[in-house]
Amino acid sequence: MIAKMIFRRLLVSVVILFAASMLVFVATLLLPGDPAQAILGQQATPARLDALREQMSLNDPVWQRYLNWIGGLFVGDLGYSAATGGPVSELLGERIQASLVLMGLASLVSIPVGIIVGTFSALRRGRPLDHVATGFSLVLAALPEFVVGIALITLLSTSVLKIFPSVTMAPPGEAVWAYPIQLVLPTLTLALVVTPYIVRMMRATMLEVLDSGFVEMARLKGVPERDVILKHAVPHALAPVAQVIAIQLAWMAGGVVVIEFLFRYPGIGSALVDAVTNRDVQVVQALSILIAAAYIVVNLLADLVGILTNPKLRTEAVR
Amino acid sequence: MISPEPYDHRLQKAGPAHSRRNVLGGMVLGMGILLSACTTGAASVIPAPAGPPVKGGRLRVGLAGGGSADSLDAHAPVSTTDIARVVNLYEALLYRDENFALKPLLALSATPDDAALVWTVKLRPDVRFHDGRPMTAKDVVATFARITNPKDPKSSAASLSILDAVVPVSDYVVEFRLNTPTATFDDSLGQYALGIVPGDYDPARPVGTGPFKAKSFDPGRRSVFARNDDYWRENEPHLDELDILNFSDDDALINALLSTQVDAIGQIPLALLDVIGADPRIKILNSATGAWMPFTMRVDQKPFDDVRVRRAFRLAVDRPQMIEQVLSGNGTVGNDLYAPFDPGHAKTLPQRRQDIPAAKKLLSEAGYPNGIDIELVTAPIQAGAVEAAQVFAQQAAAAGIRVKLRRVDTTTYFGDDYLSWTFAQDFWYTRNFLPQANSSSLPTSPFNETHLDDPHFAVLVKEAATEIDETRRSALISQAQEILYDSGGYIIWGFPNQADAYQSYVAGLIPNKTGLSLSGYEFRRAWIGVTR
Amino acid sequence: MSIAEAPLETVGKVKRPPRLFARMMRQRQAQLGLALTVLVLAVALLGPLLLPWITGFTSTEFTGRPFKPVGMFGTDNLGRDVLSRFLDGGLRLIVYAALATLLGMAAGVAVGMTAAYSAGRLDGLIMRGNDVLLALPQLVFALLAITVLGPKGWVLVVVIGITHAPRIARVTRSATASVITEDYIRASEMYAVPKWKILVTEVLPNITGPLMVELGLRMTYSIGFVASLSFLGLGMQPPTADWGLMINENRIALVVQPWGVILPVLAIAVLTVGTNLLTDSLARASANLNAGNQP
Amino acid sequence: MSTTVIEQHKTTSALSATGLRVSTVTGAEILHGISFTLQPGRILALVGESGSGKTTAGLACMGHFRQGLELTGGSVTLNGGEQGNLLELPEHQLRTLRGGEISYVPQDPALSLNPAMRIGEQILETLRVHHFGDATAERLERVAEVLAEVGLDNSRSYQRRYPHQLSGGQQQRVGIAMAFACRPAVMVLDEPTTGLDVTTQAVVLETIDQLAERHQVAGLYITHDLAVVATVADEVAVMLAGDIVEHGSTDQVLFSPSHPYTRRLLRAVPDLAGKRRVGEVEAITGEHPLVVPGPLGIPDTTTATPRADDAKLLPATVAVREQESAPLLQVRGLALSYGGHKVLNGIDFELMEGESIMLLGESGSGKTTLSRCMAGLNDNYTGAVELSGAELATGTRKRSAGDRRRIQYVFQSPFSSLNPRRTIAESVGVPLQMAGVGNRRDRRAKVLEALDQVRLGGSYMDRRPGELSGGERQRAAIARALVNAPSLLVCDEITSALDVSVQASILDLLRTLQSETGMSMLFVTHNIALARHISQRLAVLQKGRIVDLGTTEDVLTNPQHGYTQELLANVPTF
Repeated sequence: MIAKMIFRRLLVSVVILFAASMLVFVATLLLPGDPAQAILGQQATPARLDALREQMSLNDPVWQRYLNWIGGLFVGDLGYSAATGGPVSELLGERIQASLVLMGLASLVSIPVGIIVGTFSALRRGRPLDHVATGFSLVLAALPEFVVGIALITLLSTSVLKIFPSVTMAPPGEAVWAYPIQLVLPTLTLALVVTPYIVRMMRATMLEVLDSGFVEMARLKGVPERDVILKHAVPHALAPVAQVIAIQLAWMAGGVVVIEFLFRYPGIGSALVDAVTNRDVQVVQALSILIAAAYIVVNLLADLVGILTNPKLRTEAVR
Repeated sequence: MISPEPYDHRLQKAGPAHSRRNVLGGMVLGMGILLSACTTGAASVIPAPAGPPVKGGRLRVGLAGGGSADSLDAHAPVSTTDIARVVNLYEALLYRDENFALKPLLALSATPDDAALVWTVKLRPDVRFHDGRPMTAKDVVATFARITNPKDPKSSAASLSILDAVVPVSDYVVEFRLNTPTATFDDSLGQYALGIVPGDYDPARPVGTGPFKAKSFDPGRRSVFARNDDYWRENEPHLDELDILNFSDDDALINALLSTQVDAIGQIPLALLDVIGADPRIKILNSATGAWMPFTMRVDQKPFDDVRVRRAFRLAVDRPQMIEQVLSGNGTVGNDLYAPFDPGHAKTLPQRRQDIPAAKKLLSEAGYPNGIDIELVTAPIQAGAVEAAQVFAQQAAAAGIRVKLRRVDTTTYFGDDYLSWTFAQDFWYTRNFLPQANSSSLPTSPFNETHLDDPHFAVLVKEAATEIDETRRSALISQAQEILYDSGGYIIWGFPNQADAYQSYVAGLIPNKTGLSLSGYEFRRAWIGVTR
Repeated sequence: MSIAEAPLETVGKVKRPPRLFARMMRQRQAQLGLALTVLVLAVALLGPLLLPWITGFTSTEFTGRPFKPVGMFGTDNLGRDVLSRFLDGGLRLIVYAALATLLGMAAGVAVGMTAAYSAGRLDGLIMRGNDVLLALPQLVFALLAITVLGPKGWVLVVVIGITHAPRIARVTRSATASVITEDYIRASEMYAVPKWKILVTEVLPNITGPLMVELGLRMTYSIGFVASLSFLGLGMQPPTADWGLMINENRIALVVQPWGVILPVLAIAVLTVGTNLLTDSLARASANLNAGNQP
Repeated sequence: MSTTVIEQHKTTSALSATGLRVSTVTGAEILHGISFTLQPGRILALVGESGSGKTTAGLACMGHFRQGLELTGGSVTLNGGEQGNLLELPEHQLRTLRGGEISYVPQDPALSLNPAMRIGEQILETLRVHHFGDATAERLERVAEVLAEVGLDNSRSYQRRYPHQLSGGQQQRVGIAMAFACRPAVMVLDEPTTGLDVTTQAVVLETIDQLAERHQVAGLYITHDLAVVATVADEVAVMLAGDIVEHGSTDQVLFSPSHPYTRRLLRAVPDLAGKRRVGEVEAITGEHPLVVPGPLGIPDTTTATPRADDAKLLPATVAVREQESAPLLQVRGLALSYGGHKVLNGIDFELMEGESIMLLGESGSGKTTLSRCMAGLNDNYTGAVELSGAELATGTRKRSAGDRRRIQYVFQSPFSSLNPRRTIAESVGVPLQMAGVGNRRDRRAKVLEALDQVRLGGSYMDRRPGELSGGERQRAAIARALVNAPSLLVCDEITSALDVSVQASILDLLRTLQSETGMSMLFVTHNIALARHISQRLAVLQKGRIVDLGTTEDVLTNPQHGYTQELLANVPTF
């Protein structure tokens, strides 16, 4: 029963991923400009252009190119970048790592902070702490990410305090995270953008759980408040919050674009902006499908966690 | 005739490629340091080094651009970082000095015969390659054979189409035999992409005669060069080591300089010149150049097929204001003529000024009494290009020219429609008149963006090209320029300065008119004044 | 079975409940949100009209060299008056955001209601299609679309509208799904009321609460989105005065001449916060919270 | 006399509440100072309709107030008051009392048991927080013991179950076990049997009774069901809008009530024997003949849709119709299953014109599904539903407008069946509009007529459901069914969401309407006590089959099927 459910869910994810890959492929196909021309430059002779087109299989029918591309994805072959001439996988390897580091750090900050603040806010419902927390999260949730970023730069980097660098740089051959101080502002921005959603969701579900019959029952049983919160309330609030966290993680995969652009952070976001302006079709395709896949996988994981942690579904067979 | 920067943007692979941030270690302070430094006053001012150059030290140069396609190939430099590396590893027969004067480099002299069909070049006898072998005529022949190899022509091959054969006369004399009489062939030889390399040259083993030897190279990131102890010039280079670092953009570049992660950076935004220069630790190298950023009107298409419309557009421009707004005052006003450093430059032609009534009148005569609507295609092809388009749009409005800006990205700009936009922009580095005219103003030109086809102009250019006598040649050039002044398709409103910045302990960098950054990348002259 | 034991229920039941907006505007938070929103809207709407009286410059005139402290807030990257550009730069942003939101709402509500009401296979198909669209992040989608079609006004509106639609459809679907199990929908079915009429007259009026909240939320996001695209250089094009574009153009001089960035950033911040406060109040009002819990 | 009872037992009281006052934080008072006393081994029933404040009073005994409520006065003392006022104790002291000295059994065990915790663990937790015993082993022993006490399997594997793996009755017994685990002195039981079917309810009530007696626990039993009160309570306190209006021994209150509200309440309670007269109108029972529409009660439908079958209603007499006419509705072999699960398994019955039949079934019996099949809301059944001899199409949309008009259906919950955004007139007018009746003004006139029929009147025309009480809404819903003058009215549990007094008035209305219009009625319910008040015949539905069918009298006095017998044995009566 539960295996069947998970299988169904997996199947749906695969179908969606395929549909998304088609969408990405078609969209990138429509990008103006000729990739062969882009690689060879303006002075390329027609003969060389033709040879390269042949080599890049640009003369093949569209469906065949799609199949080739999809086939390549499975073996980790993402094609060749028009801008550098090198393999896309090589080009993106470091970028992906850098973005993952940024997103990982932001998650490490925002998830615990979001859960703790949201929980306390719910427990202190209507009190000053709650008002401050909800007020802040309401304001932050409204702000576009670049507004948050620029505000942080002005406050902490350029105009008021001059503590953190506003631009990310790493010496050749060294990774961005070798200079942790550079990561502070991008991480903080990303965390500030993501946290309010977690706070709000945590607060809302906690309020709901705190009003639920079994929490009231726990209190009426004489369970100490700490245990009521930690053993009875929080575990129930976590499942819906996990969904929101998943959505936020997935959002990060695409939403880091603006933040990376702002801080010149060498991740997939800035790579995507570059690739789109450079008509680097293979890179755009690779990144789009990568981000889409991340979104689908994260959502799948959240759903699986939901299925597996639900005792109702887990013990279905027993009944 | 030497063109230091041949069509470089056109060769670039679609735009500025993915480049990594390449800075040496240390904390990035951000631009905030800039303001704090301003307020700390003179206490932290380091006096500029004086006296004779000091030997030793390492210079770290930051440049924006480049990417993983960077190479050390002597004959295929594409990005700014490629050029900076090539200039320091290799040397051509002649070169353009800081005043845009053509000077011998590996040659002692270059002289044409009377018909300007055979050029004889005498080579410097005391030059050795990095691997210790002497540089001889054989190597020159091999070099040009490599460049013009029909199977794999290098970037300068186009300008060498007039070259029939390179013949060694003796160990240190070479003859260049041409198929067309060319009085300015020496200009062609003075390109940095014509560095002389040994016959067995392989870019993977970048051996040249330059002041520095390649030590390590990481494309798109960084290169480390060491001093060439056998360099033929006395007492040069001063530095032990030269690091060239790629940066992806101006912000990172400026931050790296301010946090002393690099010692010098090439090309800073002109609008920030004052602010950066106000930092007592930083010096600015502000060089006037002959580079130009024209608006291009297609003379064979409506509405610009009517010369009155072209004149009206030229009269609508407030050139000094252009320099003020676009270049923050760092530039020279243009007179719709390129090649300002050419000996034949028509200096006597009156400077064109904004004249709105005249422009309106011309438009009215041309059949546009109620003004004219025009689309201007712009793209961030060079710093200031989109800005110039915006300023033009604002200025031209007064003359009843309603400009609709169409901003496209660089890839689209240089895409299929490049050279066929009706009204657009472009950017060219400093060149003398004849190579420039050959590139962009003749029906046979590869980049005739204005679609100019003036028989009289073509005849004058051809005559000048074969005229060995410099005075007569200059006269012919002036005549040709007058045609451009009267009826050409370019609006050349000015020549932007090239601004670089460096730490005040760096010495030996001087302004350079070629348009290349940081003394034309001639780091052989640079030295470090204070030990860090 | 007794219906909810809560004593308050019966007290409020017989009285006519106050309308949604009245309940919303009773909250102090909503009043603050309205004030902020109106403030920015006033700047955006009246700014262009009052420009000649306030600064004496148009938004494209030059008043000095770039990034110089000329005038109240200095000059921008081309030496234009920052205040003039600021006053002239809000309207388009707001109009585009509003149009995109409305488009997204129309499409999303139609799709979501259809999916929920049709149920079964069609529902599954629509929602899986929705998932596919959702899998492409909004910004990636926008990047692709704008590069293909060019940064034109209608492209922005359509792209943002389309990227909102699947999200709105989800909300609409779940709101509809909770309504269509109500017996009054069954009653309409029983009387063979045409399906479209059931959707329009029975379902739609009962999901206006969540839809209004969604509208507010999407409006907030649209403003941020249009501004973000301009900030990335993909939205409004020069020489248009636009807040997002201003930030992009003047960012490089943040240290020297911060006003060119700070003014538009502030305006966008105040506007989005204002709309979000309104939306949140609306959500509270529509969730029919206990009157006692509200300040 | 109620006060004397309190005085008598003051010294031995397990819990005594005095002058309890509770308000909402905005200031509306919910409890107006109520007092009562609980004695060991005795159960006090706190009876009231929804909104009377009985749950608030029960929770106040434990020092607990729900969100938005606060105590404004009064005291609660335990065991004669040696610990002082419980309501003034600090939180940690109060906590040791809760679940230990005084425990709580909630209304809905499905909501009150933590769904993610095993039931054994939940009971163990109570023992642990109250330091029951010295070691885990001892506590585990107690868990097993208390599970046995409430009549549940006490094996380890059973203890490892999650709440959702138990039936509703088992869940409630786990709740009781949890409340009993620490051997409390006082137990507050908040409607512990609401939502359980009668057989389970009987078992749970017996468990409570036994435990209270055996362990000398004082019980506060909160309920709205007077029949249950008769079974379980020693004393009764009747609450009305935050006040105790009557207090006395169970016999006293139930059989010689002094307060008019108690009397009204008692009169509204349906009884199985049918001795009480619920409401103002005489009950429909087996002794009554089928309703014949008299000259005054002729429904005026002829102007709108003159149909042949309408005419048939007019000239008949009782005798003639009983013998000659074909049944109005005939159901043959009706079956329906959802994915292998048979909800309805071959239903056959018929309904005569003017007849009222009760369809009795507990939850899950398929009674709602069956009634929806009649109304065409479920279209995936097999078998046949015939109206006046003609087989009906399965779904409403496939039925003719006339067929749709003739069978009308009233939904269970009046809170769900009316669109909150439309006025009563709009909602009631929908059937007319869809039948294509007249113009707007005609329809409004007919709507007004229908509203008059259900005793609402014109002033309700332009109100919205939110401004109506539950009973009023149900009347409006009935008006919608009546507006087209149906031949058959299907009422699906239409009184189950209403308080007993409202239920009585609705039953009243239905009887009146039936005799006025002569329509037939299918009254679907789970409450067997209503049988003698509304139906001539009774059909008992169990697991998708009709197990007993006959005149109400026959079935009640001489049930054929074991299931019916069991039901009758367990239904609480007084």
